[in-house]
Amino acid sequence: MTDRTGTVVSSGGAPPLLTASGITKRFGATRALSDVDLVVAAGERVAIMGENGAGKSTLMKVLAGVHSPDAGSITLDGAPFAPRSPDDANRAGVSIVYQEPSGFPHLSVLENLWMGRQPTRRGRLDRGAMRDEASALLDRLGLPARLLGRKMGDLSLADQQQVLIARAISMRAKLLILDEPTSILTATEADRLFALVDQLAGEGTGICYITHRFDELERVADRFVVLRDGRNAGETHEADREALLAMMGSSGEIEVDRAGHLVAETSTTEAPTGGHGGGAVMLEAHGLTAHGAFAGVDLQVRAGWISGLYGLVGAGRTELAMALFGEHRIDAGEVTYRGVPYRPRSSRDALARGIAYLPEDRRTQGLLPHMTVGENLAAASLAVLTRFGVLSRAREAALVKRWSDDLAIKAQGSGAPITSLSGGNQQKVLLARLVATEPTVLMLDEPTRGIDVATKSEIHRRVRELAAAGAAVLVISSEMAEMLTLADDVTVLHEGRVTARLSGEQITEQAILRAATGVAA
Amino acid sequence: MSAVTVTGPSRSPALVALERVQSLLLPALLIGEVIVFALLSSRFLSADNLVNVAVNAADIALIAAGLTVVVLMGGIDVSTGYAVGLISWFLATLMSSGTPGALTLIVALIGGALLGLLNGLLTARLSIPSIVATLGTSALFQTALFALWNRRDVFSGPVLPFLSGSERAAGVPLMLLVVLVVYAALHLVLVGTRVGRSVFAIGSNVEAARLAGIDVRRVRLLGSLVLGLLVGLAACTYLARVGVVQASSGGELSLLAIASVVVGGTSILGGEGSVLRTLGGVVFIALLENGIVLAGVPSLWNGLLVGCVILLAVGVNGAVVLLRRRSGVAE
Amino acid sequence: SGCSETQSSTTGESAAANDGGTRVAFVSQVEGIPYFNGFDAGAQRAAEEFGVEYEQAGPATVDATEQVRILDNLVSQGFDAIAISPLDPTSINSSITRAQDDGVQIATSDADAPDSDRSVFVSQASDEQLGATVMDQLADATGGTGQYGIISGSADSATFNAWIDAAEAQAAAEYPDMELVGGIRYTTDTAQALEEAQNLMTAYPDLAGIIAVPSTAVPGVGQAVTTADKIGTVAVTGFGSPQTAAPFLESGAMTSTVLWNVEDLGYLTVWALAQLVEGNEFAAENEVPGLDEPVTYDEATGILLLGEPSVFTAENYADYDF
Amino acid sequence: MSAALRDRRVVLLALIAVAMVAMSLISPYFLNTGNLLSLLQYSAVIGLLALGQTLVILGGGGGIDLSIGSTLSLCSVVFGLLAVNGGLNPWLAALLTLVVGALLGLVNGGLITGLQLPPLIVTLGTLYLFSSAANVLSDGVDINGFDRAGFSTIGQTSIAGVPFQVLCVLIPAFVIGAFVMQRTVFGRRVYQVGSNERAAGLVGVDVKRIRLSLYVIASTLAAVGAIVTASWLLNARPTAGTGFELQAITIAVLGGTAITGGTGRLSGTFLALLLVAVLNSGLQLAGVGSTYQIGLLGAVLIVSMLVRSRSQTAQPAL
Ligand SMILES: Nc1ncnc2c1ncn2[C@@H]1O[C@H](COP(=O)(O)OP(=O)(O)OP(=O)(O)O)[C@@H](O)[C@H]1O
Ligand SMILES: Nc1ncnc2c1ncn2[C@@H]1O[C@H](COP(=O)(O)OP(=O)(O)OP(=O)(O)O)[C@@H](O)[C@H]1O
Ligand SMILES: [Mg+2]
Ligand SMILES: [Mg+2]
Repeated sequence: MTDRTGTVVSSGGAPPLLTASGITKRFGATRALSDVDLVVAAGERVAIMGENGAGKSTLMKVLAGVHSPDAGSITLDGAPFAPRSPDDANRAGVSIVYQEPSGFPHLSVLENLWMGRQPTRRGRLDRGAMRDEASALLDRLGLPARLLGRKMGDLSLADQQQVLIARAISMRAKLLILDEPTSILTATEADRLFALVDQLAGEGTGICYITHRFDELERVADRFVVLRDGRNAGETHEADREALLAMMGSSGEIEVDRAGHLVAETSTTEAPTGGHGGGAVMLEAHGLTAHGAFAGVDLQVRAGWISGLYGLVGAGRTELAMALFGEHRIDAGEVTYRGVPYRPRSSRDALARGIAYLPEDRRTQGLLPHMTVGENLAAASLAVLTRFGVLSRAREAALVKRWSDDLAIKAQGSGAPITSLSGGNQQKVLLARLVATEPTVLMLDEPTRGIDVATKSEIHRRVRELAAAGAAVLVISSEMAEMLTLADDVTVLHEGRVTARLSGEQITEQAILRAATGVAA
Repeated sequence: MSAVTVTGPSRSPALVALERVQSLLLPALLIGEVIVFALLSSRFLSADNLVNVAVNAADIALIAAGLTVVVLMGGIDVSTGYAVGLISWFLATLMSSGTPGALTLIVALIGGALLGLLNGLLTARLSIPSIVATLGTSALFQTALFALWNRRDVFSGPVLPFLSGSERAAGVPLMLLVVLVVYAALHLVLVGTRVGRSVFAIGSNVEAARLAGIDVRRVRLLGSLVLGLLVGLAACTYLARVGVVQASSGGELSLLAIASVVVGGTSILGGEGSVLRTLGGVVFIALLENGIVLAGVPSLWNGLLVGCVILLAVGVNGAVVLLRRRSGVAE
Repeated sequence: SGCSETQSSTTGESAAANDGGTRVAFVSQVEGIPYFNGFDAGAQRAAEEFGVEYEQAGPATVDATEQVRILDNLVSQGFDAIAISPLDPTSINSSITRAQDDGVQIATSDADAPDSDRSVFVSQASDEQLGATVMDQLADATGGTGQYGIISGSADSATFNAWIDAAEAQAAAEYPDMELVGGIRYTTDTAQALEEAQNLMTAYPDLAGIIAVPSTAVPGVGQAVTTADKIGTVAVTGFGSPQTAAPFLESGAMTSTVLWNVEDLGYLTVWALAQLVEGNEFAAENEVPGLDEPVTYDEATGILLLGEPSVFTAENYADYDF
Repeated sequence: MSAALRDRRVVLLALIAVAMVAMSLISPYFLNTGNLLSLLQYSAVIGLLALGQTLVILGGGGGIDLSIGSTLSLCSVVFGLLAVNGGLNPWLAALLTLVVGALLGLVNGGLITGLQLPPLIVTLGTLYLFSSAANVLSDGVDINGFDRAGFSTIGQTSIAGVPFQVLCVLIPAFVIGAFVMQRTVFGRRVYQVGSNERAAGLVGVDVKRIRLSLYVIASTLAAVGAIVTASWLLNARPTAGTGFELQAITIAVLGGTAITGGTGRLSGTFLALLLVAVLNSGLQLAGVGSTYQIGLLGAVLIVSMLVRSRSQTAQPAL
């Protein structure tokens, strides 16, 4: 492990391709990047690591001209580099595959590959050239040329992702940024990508590679740069998991040595629930299948118990939880609630039964952005606040006060717009929204994604208390540390199938990761 | 799993059938329409009648062509009708004061461009939702026309002979050729140039378009400009056809132009469609309005048929999208 | 209509009006057609002549509700007498009653509301005469035989419907060889009238004539006949003001247009309003200073009749500025 | 709710005050007509439509009802046919008209939520459909000859100087509407759906049903408007609502309703209605023609949007 420094000289000893120093970027109240440095040499493969929300994507978007930094400077090939648009950056030789899919669903694959930079001849698109080069590109990724005529929106997400990768590669950039490119690719597809990355690096292209998958680290990177809470947290040339996890770990509370940690945790706060298998089975799934998402899943959620559901992004965890919540199609299998057959039909049904779900994407699935803190908090509890359809303001105020105090939400009154809160407090409001319905089953999908350390541990504490008070909790997380601290048992999904069911001493990082990457399966 | 398998979700037979219906709907309706009207009236297919229909539909066709560009980017414009009226007033006034036709045509284009840029400024630059902005400018154009008109109908001949229905080559009005040239040019630009493809990209996914380095605002502004120019041209053909400008001239064109675009099958949400489909929509509506008169249907039934066709066209579209979503094809 | 150029004068004068001068007003059917400009011109002339103040207003589009609003508004402005040309014969009635109760004299002019409490209807010419005259004109041009079409305005205009009924009655009585084809075509604007006319000519290639009823349809039909190269083959007549029809009378696309002297109608209306304010009764026959012919009054129906319809042709249209 | 919205209503109030002062300076009759309240008489019908339009837009998802004027026309004709040609008691006819209005809303809402079609296009289609149906049913002519006694109460009487249709229809509609929107579960659900339909779905809201009911409410209000018009003018016309759709949208947006949904209040719409009424009345008194009033409204709309888009961060253009 090297200390954080702005002057790391890369392996080759050549002058660096790219130097970014002192990069700072704020989004309103959130500080996504603070004084971050990054150096990439030509032909070097650098992995950017860090937990969700650490600022990886933001840093890459700064390099790619999407965001302009609030402070800091960048040089590319020794010359100052301040791209004002993605187009600028492209021209200068930086290309990127974004984490979020950014294709054009209505247009053909061919067009998606070339949009914004189509070759022209006398003002007209040179389709022949476009097609020739595109076929060659697809070939490098092992995709058939007939894909070119298909509509992007008709492809699977993995294929869409590969198209976007092909697009980035085709720019023959000096610096190629890949932001979690393999999260939805199969092993074969990923392998082909790695080979391509090697080849490009061999030709002198600098690579920035973001991933959460430890198993591919050695394969893709020469150097590992870790971000934590928007700052440099260190870097290393060794793909040493323990060391990397230690750098990434956002708080001292999380120990890498899970066994010892768990003992400490369970012996104190979780004593009442842990260790004895929990109470009655509240929600149970048998052979649950939704084509294209998950298949043959068995799952139990028990009172007074925290079940973990782990998997890599795209494993189908969200769909599974949504299905139990009545918001995703179920093709086969059974669900029982308190031992009685239950056919989840809608979120309304589920909520009425006491099954609550915290969605993974706060912004698009949780927040009601035009409404106040109070209105957001009470959103799922309206039924108990009304008589003949009329809201009781007094009872609403009481409910809002009770739960915002309970979760220590920091806001300028319950009448403040929800958008005026920090991300962490917004997340607390959403959690309070669920807790206020006094549910018997709580499904939390990425409950602490992208929020600060202090809030994270507060939420963890509160979740344990809820379980201790008798709630059946299901926690979905992509964060290993969160699994290790919170879960009493862990179910691991890989490509929609359960690959491991772990409890007690079986819950080790290795076991989880192996199952999640399909090695154990 | 082999990487070579393209993992597109399978399509249900119902979806495949419906998609075919969707793509064939307009041609089928057109053919059906022609057959029905031809049976009901022997004059329907006469050259004279078809020429009339073409000449009368020229202004709608020109507006709808430009509107398609705006709609493809997810916008809308409800001010085109009064814009035509307003420009026509200037044209008629210039013509009756003896200004040469060529100069007047330039004024028409400049006038149209200015009005288009005004809308573009409000929507693309100042980020006012296009329906609201153009509602506002429509009211302004209407009032401006009224004020200028100032109690005097202005009569005028055609701006240039080739922009009127009377000038013909081999029986085909030159005006029709102008319209076809506009459509062909616009089609080629939309399909075959970078900026044309950007229009589709913006309508399909604005954010991705921005990330792909497309100057979204500029393309939007350009779209409004193109619409404006075509509105200017439409004012010329409108004037040539009607011959007089009155206080509320042109107002009726706005909704008809939108209807033509929609019946043609361009998605109001942007990203999908083409000017050629719009041309189909224009022809369909023009023939419908003509045919029902020839067939002796009372004129009050006009709107009923237009309304039904719009609903049928979007209904089929909607059913396809719905089935697609149900069978899990990513949108 | 309340347009810019009258505006300054009326607002200037309205202050003076509080000093006791007589103020009268007229509510037209719609702003923005030359017809009511002619009315305004005559009315202004009369206002000068008889020492009253005159103002004219009308809705932006053909909208009965808006007319009610404008009438009520004028009443609350303290006008002494107001004339209105109602778009439909009933919707204005309660406003008229209320105004009369408030002591404001209300007349109808140009179009009537027969069941209302209006004091008098200043009629340009009877609907029967107008309809019959236009039919006579058409028959004259076509030799009394052949197919003809009628292009009207909005279907719910009572005045147009009355003229059309009268024209059809005249045809039935006098010209049995004339045949109405295509039904009555309702249109909203000039461009649509043009299309309807073209379509009529296409559907009925032997068409001998067209009657264009509203003044918006007149230029449309004239234009259609011109472009179809049917000047002389298809006779066009209608109820357009002479200036609206001018280019077509000139080119022969229209044989004639039937109306009345709108300026005189405006003139007479102001005179009648002045009489109402003074409290004068109308005689069976009235000499109106400034009008050539005496004006008849029918006590039973309360109709003051300007006279016979006028027929405008290529020879005389230039004498009229409306 | 948000500071910008509070601003909007304050801005409207200020504008109304300025307009009142200006109008009373321009025309000596503006204030001494004695019954400023009767200003609203002409706006009662358009107010009902603007109320419905506000609700539809608030519900988000591109919600808009272009057919609202045609709905009024069709309801007007239905009422006329029932009451005059059918000889029904006008009150019974009114009741049936409300049902027809609701059904027309069901057509719009059903196509929009059921087939997930864009509201702009569906209601453009029904704009043609309904108004043409009104013409066909009535043969294009207006229907009159209503039983004057009793039924004309709605449109023709006033209580303490306030027209009945304002005091007993318009104001109650807004008061009830505001109560529903601010104090009931339904109202809260509408805001939730308009603010973020995905999030609303996940807190147990039946998004489609809420939106469907908004279209039904808007159309039913248009039917009320048709009845008020019929009682007031004692005739029923197939063109009774022509052109009202754009006015209703203008007033709703002017009142601070974001066209993208989720933001806006009925009190804002009411103030916008008031402003438009004051402007129209004042300008009419000053002898400014109706067409100029339309233009002024357009200008006010654009300027108010400019102020808005400045105060808000990058609102997406549609
Ligand atoms: N456009 C934006 N507006 C506001 N906040 C943002 C924006 N983009 C990122 N953020 C915030 O900045 C922080 C860093 O986000 P970023 O996406 O860079 O994290 P990340 O390390 O890429 O996480 P992940 O592993 O989940 O992709 C987060 O708190 C995020 O919420
Ligand atoms: N059919 C689909 N259309 C669009 N996006 C999809 C689809 N299926 C999955 N996704 C997106 O892909 C990502 C991963 O899918 P999924 O929700 O199945 O996995 P997951 O195990 O819940 O992973 P995570 O919760 O970490 O995203 C999610 O962000 C989801 O929104
Ligand atoms: Mg990221
Ligand atoms: Mg997920």
